[in-house]
Amino acid sequence: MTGHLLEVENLSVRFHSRGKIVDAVRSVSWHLDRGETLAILGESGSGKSVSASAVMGLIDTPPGEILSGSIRFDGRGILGLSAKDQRELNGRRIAMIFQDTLAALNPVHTLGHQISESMTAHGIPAERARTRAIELLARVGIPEPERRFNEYPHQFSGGQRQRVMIAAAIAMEPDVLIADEPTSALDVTVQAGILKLLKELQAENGMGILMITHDLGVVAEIADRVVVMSQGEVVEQGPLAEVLGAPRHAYTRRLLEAVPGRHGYPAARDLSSEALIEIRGLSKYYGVSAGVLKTPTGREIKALDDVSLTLNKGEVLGVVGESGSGKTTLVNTLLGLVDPTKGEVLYRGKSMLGPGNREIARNVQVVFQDPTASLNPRMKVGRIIAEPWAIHRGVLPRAEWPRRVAELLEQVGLRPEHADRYPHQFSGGQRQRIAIARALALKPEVIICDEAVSALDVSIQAQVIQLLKDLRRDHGLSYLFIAHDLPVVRDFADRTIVMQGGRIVESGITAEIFEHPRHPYTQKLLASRPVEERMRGHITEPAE
Amino acid sequence: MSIFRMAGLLCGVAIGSVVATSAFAQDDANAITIVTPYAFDNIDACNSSSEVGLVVRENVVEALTHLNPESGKPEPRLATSWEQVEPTVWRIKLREGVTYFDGSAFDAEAVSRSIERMFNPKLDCLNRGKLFANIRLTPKVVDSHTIDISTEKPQPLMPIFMSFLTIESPKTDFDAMTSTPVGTGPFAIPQRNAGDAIVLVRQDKYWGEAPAVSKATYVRRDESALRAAMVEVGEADIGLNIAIQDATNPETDPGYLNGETTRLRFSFEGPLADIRVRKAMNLAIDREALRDGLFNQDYAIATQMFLPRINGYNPDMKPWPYDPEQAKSLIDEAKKDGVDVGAEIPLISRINFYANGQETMEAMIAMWQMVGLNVKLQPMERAQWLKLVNKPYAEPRPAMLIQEQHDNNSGDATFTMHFRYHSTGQQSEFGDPELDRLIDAADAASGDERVKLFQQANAYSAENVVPDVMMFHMVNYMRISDRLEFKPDDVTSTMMELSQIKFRGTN
Amino acid sequence: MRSYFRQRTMQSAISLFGLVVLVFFLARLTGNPTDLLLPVDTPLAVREEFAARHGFDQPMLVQFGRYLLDLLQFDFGESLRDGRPALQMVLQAFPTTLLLSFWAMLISLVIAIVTGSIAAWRPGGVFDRIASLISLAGASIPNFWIAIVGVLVFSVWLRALPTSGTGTPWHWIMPVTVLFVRPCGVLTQVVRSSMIDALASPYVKTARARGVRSRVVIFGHALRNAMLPVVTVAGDQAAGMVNGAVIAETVFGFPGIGKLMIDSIMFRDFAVIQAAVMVTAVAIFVLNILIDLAYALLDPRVRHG
Amino acid sequence: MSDMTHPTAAAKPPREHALAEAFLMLWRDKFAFLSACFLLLVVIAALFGPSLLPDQALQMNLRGRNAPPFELERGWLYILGADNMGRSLLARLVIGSRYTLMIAGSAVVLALVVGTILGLIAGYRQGRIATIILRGADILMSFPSLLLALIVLFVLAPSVGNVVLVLALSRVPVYLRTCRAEVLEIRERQFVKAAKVLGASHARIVFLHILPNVVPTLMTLATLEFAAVMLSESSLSFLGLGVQAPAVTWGLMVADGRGYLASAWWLSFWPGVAISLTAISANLMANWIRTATDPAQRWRLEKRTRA
Repeated sequence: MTGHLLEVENLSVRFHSRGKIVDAVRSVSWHLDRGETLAILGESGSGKSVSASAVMGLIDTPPGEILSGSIRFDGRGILGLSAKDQRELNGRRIAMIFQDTLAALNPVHTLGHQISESMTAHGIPAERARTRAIELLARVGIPEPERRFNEYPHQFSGGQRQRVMIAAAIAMEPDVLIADEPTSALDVTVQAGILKLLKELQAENGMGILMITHDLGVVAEIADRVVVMSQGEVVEQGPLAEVLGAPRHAYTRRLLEAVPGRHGYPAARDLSSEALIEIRGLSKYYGVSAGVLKTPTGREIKALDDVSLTLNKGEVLGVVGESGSGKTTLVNTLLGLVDPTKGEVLYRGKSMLGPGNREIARNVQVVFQDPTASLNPRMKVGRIIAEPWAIHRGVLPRAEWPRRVAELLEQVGLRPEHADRYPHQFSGGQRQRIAIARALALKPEVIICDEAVSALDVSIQAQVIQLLKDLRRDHGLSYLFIAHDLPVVRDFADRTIVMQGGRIVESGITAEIFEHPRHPYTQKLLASRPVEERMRGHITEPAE
Repeated sequence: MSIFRMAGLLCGVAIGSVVATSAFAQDDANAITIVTPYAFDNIDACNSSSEVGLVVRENVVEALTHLNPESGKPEPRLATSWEQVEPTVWRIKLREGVTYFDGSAFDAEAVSRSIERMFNPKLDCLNRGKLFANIRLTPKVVDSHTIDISTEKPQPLMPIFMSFLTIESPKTDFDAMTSTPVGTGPFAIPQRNAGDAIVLVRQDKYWGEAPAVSKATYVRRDESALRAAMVEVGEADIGLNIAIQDATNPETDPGYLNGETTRLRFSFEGPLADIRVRKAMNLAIDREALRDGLFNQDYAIATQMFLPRINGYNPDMKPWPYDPEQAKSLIDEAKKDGVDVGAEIPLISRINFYANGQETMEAMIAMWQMVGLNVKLQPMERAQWLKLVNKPYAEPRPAMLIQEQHDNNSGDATFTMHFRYHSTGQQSEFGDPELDRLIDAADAASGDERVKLFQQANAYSAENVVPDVMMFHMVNYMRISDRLEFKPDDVTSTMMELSQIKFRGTN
Repeated sequence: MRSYFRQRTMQSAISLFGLVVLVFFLARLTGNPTDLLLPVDTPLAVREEFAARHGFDQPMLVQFGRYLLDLLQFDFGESLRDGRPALQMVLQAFPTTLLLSFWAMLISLVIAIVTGSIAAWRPGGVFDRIASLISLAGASIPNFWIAIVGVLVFSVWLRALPTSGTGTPWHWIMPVTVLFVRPCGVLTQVVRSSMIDALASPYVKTARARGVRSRVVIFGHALRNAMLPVVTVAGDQAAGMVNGAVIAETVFGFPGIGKLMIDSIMFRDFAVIQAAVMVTAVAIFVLNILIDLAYALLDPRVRHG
Repeated sequence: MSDMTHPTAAAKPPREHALAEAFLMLWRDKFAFLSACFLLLVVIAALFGPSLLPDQALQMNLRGRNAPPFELERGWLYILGADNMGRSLLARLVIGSRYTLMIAGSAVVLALVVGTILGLIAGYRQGRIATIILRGADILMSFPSLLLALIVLFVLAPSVGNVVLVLALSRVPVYLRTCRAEVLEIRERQFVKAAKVLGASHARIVFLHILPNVVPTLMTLATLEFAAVMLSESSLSFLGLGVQAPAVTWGLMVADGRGYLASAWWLSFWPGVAISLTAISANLMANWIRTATDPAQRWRLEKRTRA
C-alpha cells in the first residue's frame, strides 16, 4: 500500500462503439500526490481522459467496460463504488472541470445555482452555499459577483465560464481537481489567466491537480510531473524537466519536434513585389439587434475597420488575431460570402467582389479550419475533389477527372484509391489533406488557410504545414494564413499581421514582430505564450 | 407568472367548470329521455314536416287535423269539422276553449296568422317548400272560431294538408324563426337558448287528456351503438334509429315502417333506353335474398313508391319475380337488336344514405353480373348526388342508375306520382303520354275515382314503362326502456306523440 | 416584447386573411347549401327563392365582398340551419373543446414526462421496452375504436361510467381518454428520446462529477433541457386537437367545436364553418404565443437572445 | 502519431457485407426484427394477395353473415370470421392491405416530396418566397382537414387517389417545417460554405449538398408519418369522407364494423389489429433506423456482433 493521494493501477477500459470495440486504455498506471500537478499529455484518441472519467465514476457500462485495474483514493479502492458512495466522493473530495464550458454548464440554470449545487448536494444549507458561492465568484475573479450570481452561462465569456466552473469545483475544497483540457477552447491571453488562477488556488489549499491536455505549452506552464499517452498506453512518465528535456520514448520526441515555433523564422526570401491580392480600406459594420425577433437597436459593431493589406506572389502572409479580432469577417469578405460596408478587394488589380467575378475568384481558393465540417459527409472523396470542375465547366474534360483526382491525392500525400471512400473514413489530418486537394483542383494562385491547422493535433499540424510548404515550392502558391495563435505563424509566414477589434494593430516581417513587438497587444499575445521560452528551458537540444 | 402557477390556475378553472355543469340533476319518475341522431337545429313549428316534427308536432304545436296512422284518414284535432263550401274554399270550425301556453287564446286569427307566417318569404319554412310550393293558401277569418281557406285551384286534399298546419302562438315572431315554439299541445318548451338541449315539460292547462309523461329531454348521439347502449344502461328511455344488428330483442327493439321507400331510378339513356334491359334488370334481382340477407323480415318488398296507407296504393301489384333466365333471354334479345348491353352502367349511390345501403348496392351489382350486365358502383356525397337527381339535367345525360329513397307521409299519391312519373316532374326521366294522362286525371279527381286513377297509373307505369328497380319499404328500429309502454307506427319517424307513451306498473 | 407581439400579430393576421379567403371560396366549391338544406323533393322555384334570400345567386366575388364588409363590423353572419349568429354558436361550443383538449394535454404531458424520463434512464431496459411498446400501441389505435369499445366495456358491461353526454366529472373520463391516448404515445416517445440526449450531455456529466443525486440530475438538470423539443411537439399536438376532438365529440355527444364544424361542413353552413375556422385559427395563434412564452420560461437563452 | 496511416476503415465492407451486417443488427433487436417480418408479410399480402384471392374478398354469402372467428367448418378462409355480408375477413384483410398500404404510402411519399421541395426553398431562400411558403403552411395547418376532405371528395369524386391527395395535403406542413429547420442548420455548415466559395450554383448546393444531408431525418419522419396517415385514413372513413366501397381498406373495415362491436366484435377488431400492428411496426422500424444510423446509439445493436 502506497501513500499516494490518488493512484491508478493497470487500468484497462474498453468501449463498444461505431461498429467496433475500442480498447480506450490498456494497463494505465499513474499517481498523484497532494499539492502537486500531474499532466496527462496526449493527442486526440490517446485515451488521456479515460482514467479520469473512471476516477469520477463517469464511465457508463455499457457502452464502456472496465476490464482490469484498480483506483485508490486516500488508500481506499474506489473503482466500482455504489452510486451513493461515488456521489459522496464526487465534488466533495475529487472535483472536475471540463473543456467545453458552454456545453458542460446547464444552459437553463443560473451559474450561481450551479455553484451552490456542488455544496447543497453535499449537505450544505442553501443560504450558506449562496454566501460561499458569491465569495467563490469573487475569488475566481468575476466582477460584481452578487449580480452575476443570477446570470446564465450564455451571458458569460468563455474564460469567465471556465472561472465559474473552477469556482464550483473548489467549493468543497476537494483534495483533487481534475482539469480536462480546461483551456483548449480559449484565446491565448485568457488561457494564461486560467492557468495562473489554478496555480494560485493550488497554493492556497494544497490540492492535487490532474491536468489533462494535448498542449505542450500548458504542460510546460503548470505541470510538476508528466504522463505521456499514445493510443491508449502510457509511453513515458516522469518529472517535467526529464520528460521534456530528455525524452526517452520516440513518440515523445516526435511530439516535441512537432511543436511549432521551435525552428527559427523562415529564411528571408527574395519576395517578389507582384501584388496578387490587395485589400484597401475594407470595413464591415453590423447593426446590433436584440430580442427574440432580432429587432435592430441602432447600434453598430465594427467587425472590420479600415483594413488594408497586400499579398504578394509567392508570399505567406500570416494574420493573427483572437476571437473578435475580425479575421473571420476578413476571410468571409475575401470569399464573397459577406458584402463589405466599404472598401475594395482587388485580385491582380481587378475587383474580386460581386457576382460577375467568378472566374477571378477561381484563382483564390480556401482551406477551412474544421476538415470534418468542410467536407460533405455524403459525398465520396473523388467527387469532392472533382466538384470544382463540375462547377467550372470547361476547365477539365470529364474523362480527365479520375486521373487528375488521383494526381491530386498523391500530391497531398494520399493514395489514388482513397477517391472511393467517404470523408468519415479518414482521420482529421487526412481530411484536411483532402480539403487541400480540392483547393488545388483549379490550380489557384492563392490559398486562404482559414485556421487550417488549428483543429489538428500538433504532430499533424506540423505535417500539414510541411505539405503547404512543399506545395508552395512546387506550384508557386501564395498563402493568406489566418491563425489565432502566434507560434504556428512563426516558422511559416514571411510577413505577419496582428489584428485586434477589427483593426490591424501591427504588421511586418515575422521575425521583427516576434523579436521586437511594438504594439502592447502583440506584446501581451507573446507574453501569454511563454511556452516556447519555458520549453527551451527544459529542452536541452532537440534530439536527432 | 411561473408556468406552474399558470397551469394551476387553468386547472382551477377546469375543475370549476366541470362542477358547475353537474349542478343540475333531475329526479322525476315520469321524466323520460329520448336519444336521437338528429341535431334539431331549428324546431320552429313551420318546419314540422321534417324530423323536427318528432319533437314539436302534436306535442308542442298541434295541427288542425290528425291522420289516423292505420287508415291515413284525417281526424279532428284543433279543427272540429271541415267542409268544402266552394270548389276552391274550405270552411273549418275550430276547437273552442283552447289556450296557448303563453296565455293567448286559440282562435281563427291565430290560424290565419300562422298560415300567413308560413308563407312569409323572409322565413325558410320547410313546410312551405315541401307541401305548399305550388299551392297558395289564403285564409279568411269568418268568426272567432271559423275560418275559410281558399286556394287558386280546387284542392280536394285540404283535410290532409290541414294535418301539417301546426298552429303556433300568435305571439310568435312573424319575421324570424324561433327556437322556443309555443303551441296548444300537452307539452311546452321552457325558455331556452338555441343550442341548449331540448326539454319538453307537461303543460297543466292542456285542453285534452293529460299525458303520463311529465317531462321529455331530447339528446343527440350520432352512433347507433351508443344510442342502444344508453337505453340499455338506463341513461335514456327511448333510442331512435337503432341499427338492425343492435335490434336484437323484438320486445324492447320494435321496428316500424319509416315511410321511406327505396328504389334505383333508371335514366332512359344508352342501353337503359330499351325496356327489355330495364325489365331484365328487375328480373335479375333476388329481392327476398337481399331482404333476408341484409335487412330482415320487417322490411317489405315494395311494388310502388309509397306505403299502403297512402291514397292511390295499388294492392294488386305483385313484386318482380326472381328469374335470371328470363332476364338473360331479354338481354340477348336486346343485344340482337343492336343494344349495347355490354356497356358499363354506373350506379350512382349516396354515401351514408341508409343502413346497409352500400352493401345492398354491391349485392345487386353481383346479381346483375350473373346475368351478364356490367354495373359499376359510383358513390357520391350528398351535394354531388343531388346535382344528378333534380331537373334541369346536365346534357348529355349518361345511362345510369340512381339510388333513391322517398317518403310520402302526406296520405295522398299525388306528391309522389307527379314528381317522378309525369313528363313534367322534377325527377322524371321520361315522358309517357298515357301515364301523363292518368296522373293529370287523378290529380283533378277526388274520392274513389282519384284512388282508382292513381292505382291505374301505378300499374301502367310498372308494366309498360319500368322506370325503376323497386326495392323496399324501409324500417326503423327504436329501443324502448322496459319501464315504458309504447308502440311505434308508420308515422313515428316524423311524429312521436308523447301522450301515447305510458309507464308500466305503478311507478 | 412589444415588437414581438406586433410582428407575431401581423404574421397571423396575414395567415388569417389567407385562411378566410381560402375557406370562403373552397367551401363554396363543395356545393350549394340550398340543395342540402332543403328536402330532395323541393321544387326548383322554392330552391331559387331560397338561394336568392341568402344571396347564393350572387356572383362569388359579390358574396365575398359582402362577407368582408360584415366581417369588418365583426358580423360573422348567421347559421343557415337555425339562424343564430355564427360567432355565438362557435363561442358557445368552443369552451367544451378547449377544456377537453386542456385535460387531455395535461394528462398526456404528465404521463409522458414521467414514463419517458424513467424509460430514458436505462434505454433498452425492461421498463423502456414495455413503455415504448405501450406508448406505440396507444399511438396506433384508431381513436373512434377506443371510444366505442370504451363505451361497451366501461358503460355497458361494467356499468362504471356514463356512456356519453356532459354533466358530472365522470362524463369527462372517456372523452378525455380517447383524446389523450395518441398525443400521450407520441409525447412519451419525444420525452424519451430528448431525455436520452439530455442525459448524455456534458452538463449532466458535470452535475454527476459534482456529486448531484440522480433524481436531481434527471428532474433538475436533464428534464428542463429535454422539455424544449417536448414543448414544440406538444404544441403541434395541441393544435391538432380540434381534429381529434371531432371524433370524441361525435361519439360522446359533446357539444364542442369539432362536432359543430363537422355538422356545419356536412350542411355547408358556410358562416359557421368560417367562424369556426377563424376562432380555431386564433386559438392556435394564441397557443403559439404561449409556446413561445413557455420556451422563454424554460430557456434563458431565448429570453435574452 | 501520424496522419499517414490508412483510413480507419481500411477494409471497407463491400455492399453485400453491409447488407448482412444490417440484417445482423436487425436480428439483435428482436422487436425491430419482428416488425420487419410483419411489414414484409403485409407488403407480400399487398403485392400478391389480390391475385391469389381475386374473388373471395368480394363474394357475398348472405347465409354466413357475421360468422364468428376460429371456426373451421367454413374453411380456413373464415378462420377470422366473416363480415356482415358473409365475406371472409381474412381475405378482405389481405385485399385491404393493398389499398391501405397504397394510400398511406402514396400520401406519405407525396407529402414528403412536396414538403421537402417547399422546405428546401423556404429554408434556403429567405425573403419573400420563404414568407409566402411559411404563411401557406400556417394556413394549411389551421385549415380543417375534414373540410379539405369534403372539398376534394366533392370536387373530384371519392376515389382512392383523392383520399391520398387529402391525406398528403394535410401532412405537407409537417415535412415542410422539419425540412426547413434542417436546411437552416445545414446551410450554415462549412461544406456548404466551401461549395459556395467554389462558385457552386444554388441548385447544386441545394440538391447535392443540402438535400442528401436532410434525407435521413425526413426518412425517419416519413416512417413515423406512415402510421399516422393510416390512422387519419380510418378517421376519414369513420366520418364517411374516406375511401368508398367496393374499395377496401383496413380503416374502412374498422369504420364499417364499428356498428357491430356489440354483436360481432371481429368485424372491426381484426382490421383494427392490422392497423395497430402495422403502425407499431412502422414506429419500431423508425426507432431502429434512428438507432442504427446514430453513431452514438449504434452499439446497442452491435453489442454481440463481434465480441
